[in-house]
Amino acid sequence: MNPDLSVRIGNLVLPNPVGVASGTFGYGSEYESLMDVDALGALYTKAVTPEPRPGNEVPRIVETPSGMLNSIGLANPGLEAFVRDKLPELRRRRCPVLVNVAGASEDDYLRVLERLEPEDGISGYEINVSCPNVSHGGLAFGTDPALVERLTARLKRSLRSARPLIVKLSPNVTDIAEIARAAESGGADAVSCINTLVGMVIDVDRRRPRLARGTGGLSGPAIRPVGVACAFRVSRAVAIPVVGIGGILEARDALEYLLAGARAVQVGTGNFRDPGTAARVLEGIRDWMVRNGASRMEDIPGMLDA
Amino acid sequence: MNPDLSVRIGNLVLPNPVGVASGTFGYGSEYESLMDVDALGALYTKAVTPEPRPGNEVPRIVETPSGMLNSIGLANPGLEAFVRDKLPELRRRRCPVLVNVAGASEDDYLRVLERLEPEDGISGYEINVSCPNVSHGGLAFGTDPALVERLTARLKRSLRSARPLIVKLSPNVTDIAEIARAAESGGADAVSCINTLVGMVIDVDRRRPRLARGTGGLSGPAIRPVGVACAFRVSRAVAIPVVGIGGILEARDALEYLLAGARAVQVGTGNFRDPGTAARVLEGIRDWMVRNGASRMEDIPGMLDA
Amino acid sequence: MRRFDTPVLENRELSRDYRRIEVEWPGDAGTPAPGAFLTVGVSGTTDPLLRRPFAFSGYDPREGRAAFIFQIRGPATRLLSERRPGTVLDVLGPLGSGFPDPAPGSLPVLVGGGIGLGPLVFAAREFRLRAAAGGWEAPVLVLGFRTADQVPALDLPEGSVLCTDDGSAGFRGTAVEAAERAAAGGRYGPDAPPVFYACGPAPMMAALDRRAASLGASYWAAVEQWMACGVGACLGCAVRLKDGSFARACAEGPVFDGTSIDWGAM
Amino acid sequence: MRRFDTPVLENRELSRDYRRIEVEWPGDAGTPAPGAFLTVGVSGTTDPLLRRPFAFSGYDPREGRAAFIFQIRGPATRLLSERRPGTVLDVLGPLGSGFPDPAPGSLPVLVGGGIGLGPLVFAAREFRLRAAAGGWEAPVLVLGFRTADQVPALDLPEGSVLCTDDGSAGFRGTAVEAAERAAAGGRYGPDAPPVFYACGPAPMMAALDRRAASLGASYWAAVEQWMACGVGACLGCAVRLKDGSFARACAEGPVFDGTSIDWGAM
Ligand SMILES: Cc1cc2nc3c(=O)[nH]c(=O)nc-3n(C[C@H](O)[C@H](O)[C@H](O)COP(=O)(O)OP(=O)(O)OC[C@H]3O[C@@H](n4cnc5c(N)ncnc54)[C@H](O)[C@@H]3O)c2cc1C
Ligand SMILES: Cc1cc2nc3c(=O)[nH]c(=O)nc-3n(C[C@H](O)[C@H](O)[C@H](O)COP(=O)(O)OP(=O)(O)OC[C@H]3O[C@@H](n4cnc5c(N)ncnc54)[C@H](O)[C@@H]3O)c2cc1C
Ligand SMILES: Cc1cc2nc3c(=O)[nH]c(=O)nc-3n(C[C@H](O)[C@H](O)[C@H](O)COP(=O)(O)O)c2cc1C
Ligand SMILES: Cc1cc2nc3c(=O)[nH]c(=O)nc-3n(C[C@H](O)[C@H](O)[C@H](O)COP(=O)(O)O)c2cc1C
Ligand code: FES
Ligand code: FES
Repeated sequence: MNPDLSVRIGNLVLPNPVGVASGTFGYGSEYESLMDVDALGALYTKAVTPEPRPGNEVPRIVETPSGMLNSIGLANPGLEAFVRDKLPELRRRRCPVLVNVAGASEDDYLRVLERLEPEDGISGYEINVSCPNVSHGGLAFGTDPALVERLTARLKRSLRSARPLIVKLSPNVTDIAEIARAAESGGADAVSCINTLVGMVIDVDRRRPRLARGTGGLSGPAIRPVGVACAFRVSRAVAIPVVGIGGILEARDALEYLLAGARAVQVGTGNFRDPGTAARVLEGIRDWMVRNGASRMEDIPGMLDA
Repeated sequence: MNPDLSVRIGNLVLPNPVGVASGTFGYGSEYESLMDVDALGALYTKAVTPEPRPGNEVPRIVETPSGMLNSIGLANPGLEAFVRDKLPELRRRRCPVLVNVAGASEDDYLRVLERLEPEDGISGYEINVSCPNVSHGGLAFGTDPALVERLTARLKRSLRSARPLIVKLSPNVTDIAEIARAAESGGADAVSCINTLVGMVIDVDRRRPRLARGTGGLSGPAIRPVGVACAFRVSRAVAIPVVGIGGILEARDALEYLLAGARAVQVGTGNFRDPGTAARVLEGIRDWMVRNGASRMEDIPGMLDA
Repeated sequence: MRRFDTPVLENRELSRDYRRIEVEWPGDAGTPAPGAFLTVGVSGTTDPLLRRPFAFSGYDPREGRAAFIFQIRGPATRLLSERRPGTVLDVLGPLGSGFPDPAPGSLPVLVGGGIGLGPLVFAAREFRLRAAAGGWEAPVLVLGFRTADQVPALDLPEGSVLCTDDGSAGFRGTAVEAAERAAAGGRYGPDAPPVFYACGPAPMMAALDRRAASLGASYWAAVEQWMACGVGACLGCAVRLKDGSFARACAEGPVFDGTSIDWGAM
Repeated sequence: MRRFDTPVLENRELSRDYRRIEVEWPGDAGTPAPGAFLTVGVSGTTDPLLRRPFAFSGYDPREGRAAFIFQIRGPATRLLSERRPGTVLDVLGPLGSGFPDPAPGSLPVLVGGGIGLGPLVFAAREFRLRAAAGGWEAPVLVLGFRTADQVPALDLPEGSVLCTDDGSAGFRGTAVEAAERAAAGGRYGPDAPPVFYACGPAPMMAALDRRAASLGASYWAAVEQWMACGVGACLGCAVRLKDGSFARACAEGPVFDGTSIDWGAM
């Protein structure tokens, strides 16, 4: 039996459930010589904002127990440079490319989407309302259900895009299921979770935070139990697909998300440890499906005995 | 120079800043033969509820990357058995004993405090409004600022106790600073943070959650960056002392909390790894203070260059 | 009960699946008993985080040596398998209750499966040594394995019974079947009733529970439950008893009167 | 650039503080250059989590061997120090830009401090070998240490200068002072202007920056910055340039025109 690994999100069919997470894979070419980028289930780009952003002061990263903090700060060349310099190579990819979009206002998000909509080579959008590393927008949007619903509805309505719109959720909230329902009511085609948790590390010798910006976003295996719990709750709260993210290094980690209810996953920090992670995870999911008699991705969530 | 390690919380003076966290140290006697319990800065008991609670089904614990999940479920012998069977031995302790209190309603908390107030041998109360492992009360209280303020105010007003009342905060909220301010407005003498993060682990071979209850509370070094960020934010939001908790294994971990603004700390999961953790952490804090020219605990927060 | 760093004296492969570590055990650290356990800090980094429990498989008070037998199952046991003699191990113990002595006149039948073999090898040696003094029969040790290549290279007491699921070594069948036969083969009867001592995987324990019940035999079970503290403080290692209450595997156990345990809840 | 598992050939203590690991380096994995680096996966568990970057300290294409020199600083380097020859190391590289060749006629002065010594030992050997062909002067290698017991047991090229802060070995003073003296001692002048190559701790780099500016000399700096991916994808390793923009240490660097870097922001 050869399981069907494809996953449908809105009108889009992903060839397989294992994508790479925004901000951890650049625009794909960085990993070109290390793995088969075209074989990915999906490539989520670094966040694109209307204007170029240099990013935060350095240091921007610090390792933590089984995790890391980053405060990159949505560094990106901006919308126009993205279209000019990055999109041509992304367009040549044979894997679905989803553009992660960020902004400081509703208009910002809309501006990015409107500019990208006529461009080829983009399979979908992931709306980042959950970045903890910027002062305006980002996380602020993601913690208020009314704002999430309004933003999602506005983007869907104005754009009338055939491309799916995925809203990326923050774990830094009291009730992530409520935010997910807001995204769904607004018309989101899927939600992805989780973005990073707010964290801080202090250098006790130098008596200052390790990150120039003080706090950063915690990712990696340390947060996997939090991500799985979020995916579990969110997938019971909404009918749209859930994309599970957080601390995936191995196939069994991804399967935790899939059994919890996610339809697909993204590998983030895992890419840093081993660029072959996504491929290895996919292989392991396939093996598990064969062993456990799952023929399609949609079978997996129902196999949890909870 | 011999630094002054004492810490004042309300009317209470703790001999040193390193306590052991509720639920990780039983009632003290369990660790008797392994370390000097009387030398602790504070001993926070397992939660006491009005009625006996058997706790959740098993398994109740599972290890995660640099952390663990527990779903003990506030297992405890109940208020009367606590007073009868546990308090006598706690009364003989030479370290401050703070009773961690939980309940399913405001009345529950009040009932426990009223019963304990006339009893000797108790130095203070820690109000657990943040336990993720029970269906009623616990976390529900801890996520709503209005409820936290009302509960705190009611307990302070009804009791008029000379003993300090510490409100223990949950990290599973959008804005922990807001909850801390609510506790302060209600009259809390201090806040402690953090309790565990909601998490889940799935056994992908057996296709069921590792914990009988599904989700549990994540503790250990994995959550330390989250705890430090919370202590940092909370200590800037309130004027009352903050007690830092989460993932402390070494003196440098505790110093992260103290530099972030906490006045004292609690060691939880660290006790499981090494029963000597609290003593080792205290020694290291003392050394650091000497090396860095801090003569009192209150000096430390101001030494952060942030 | 003490926590201490102690030299590893031996770390030996016993079979494809099992290894044995022997450490120096100072006399003032308390006396390891069959059924009791120690916990080991396995890593200098934060993953694995928690100490790991292992039952004693032997103790030599004169030489000051204690041992445990373990199976490589995950990260902690993999790290342990790489520990070289001469390095030190972070040890905490002895912890938990040991197996009670057999009643005078009884025939102790010791049944071990999987990682349960260590404590029963230990108990067999002890009960044998003290049989005359205690007035019980010489114990019978029954160990069950899946296949021959699992069978550990250990000096087992005379009269021990090995069995494998596939018959590739010893008796073909389960340890519980073999144990029942051994009990029947003994002077089974009113003057030498069998008493079982058991430690092994859940299906083995459930089978034994049924057999013991139908024989009306008593049995002592060393249970395994996930542990965090190992000293009774965290309430993580709860075991459901038939009366509905919970007991702590690390403090009231790990050895329990097997008939008191609600095996269905394990 | 490739990720591969490769045997450790040697893991040797060079001094109290430094060790050298040599691994098999297959010809088809790309050519390690002085200034370039590799990243190493150090642990089978999740702590330490990230790969660790180390600059090449040597490469022998005929023997198929590459090496790096490291200092034990924290958990990852401690684990590395315990890796035995014969075990395999998870390696990714070569990464980043190497040092550019010195201009014809120039005098390369190579200044290394702390963990910066590896790439400069490598560069000294390379520049020396190719000096005649390239038309530059024979390089001078200057290495700075705190004390004599830090000085690594390495075959350094003839004419190398050692210095220690306390004068317990070699020249007493900083590597930058010694480097300036070495540059002046060369045929310093219009026909052999010095060009510095440097890698070391922030105070050393800041001192060199000031000295190079006052001499009007150019210099190449290999910077260190916290890295997550090492391949240009995460933007974690940003280095602030004087023009206000950021460059990635792992992709545009780690070697930069030293005068372009905003050392105050490092
Ligand atoms: C009182 C007691 C005595 C023990 N004695 C021995 C012994 O003598 N020899 C021996 O080899 N092992 C013994 N164990 C089990 C041993 O502690 C585990 O095998 C070990 O902790 C596994 O660690 P790991 O990191 O290698 O694997 P992990 O990745 O932690 O676990 C691997 C798998 O083993 C199982 N497992 C691990 N720990 C437990 C547990 N506490 N309860 C139930 N299942 C578990 C789980 O299915 C898990 O998936 C004992 C356990 C207890 C509680
Ligand atoms: C391009 C590059 C080349 C390097 N080459 C070498 C080399 O040839 N030899 C060598 O010994 N080391 C080199 N390093 C540094 C080396 O990567 C670190 O020493 C190592 O990662 C420390 O890991 P650890 O877990 O042992 O210690 P950690 O606990 O991770 O770090 C210990 C301390 O070292 C410092 N540190 C660690 N990593 C960095 C970093 N990336 N930037 C700044 N400070 C850091 C911090 O102060 C930290 O507290 C290089 C780093 C980079 C970025
Ligand atoms: C260095 C870094 C940069 C990131 N940048 C972005 C980003 O631009 N947009 C976004 O939505 N998420 C970003 N993230 C979050 C990840 O996409 C992912 O949600 C998170 O890291 C959790 O997954 P992981 O544990 O597998 O890394 C970033 C994460 C890291 C580590
Ligand atoms: C096994 C276990 C039981 C706990 N029980 C309680 C409890 O009864 N009441 C409470 O307020 N917190 C309880 N906690 C939370 C701890 O007190 C502490 O806030 C948390 O574990 C974070 O600290 P740590 O990372 O040092 O463990 C428990 C934690 C663990 C691990
Ligand atoms: S393991 Fe903590 S109570 Fe038994
Ligand atoms: S380390 Fe990721 S971009 Fe340089």
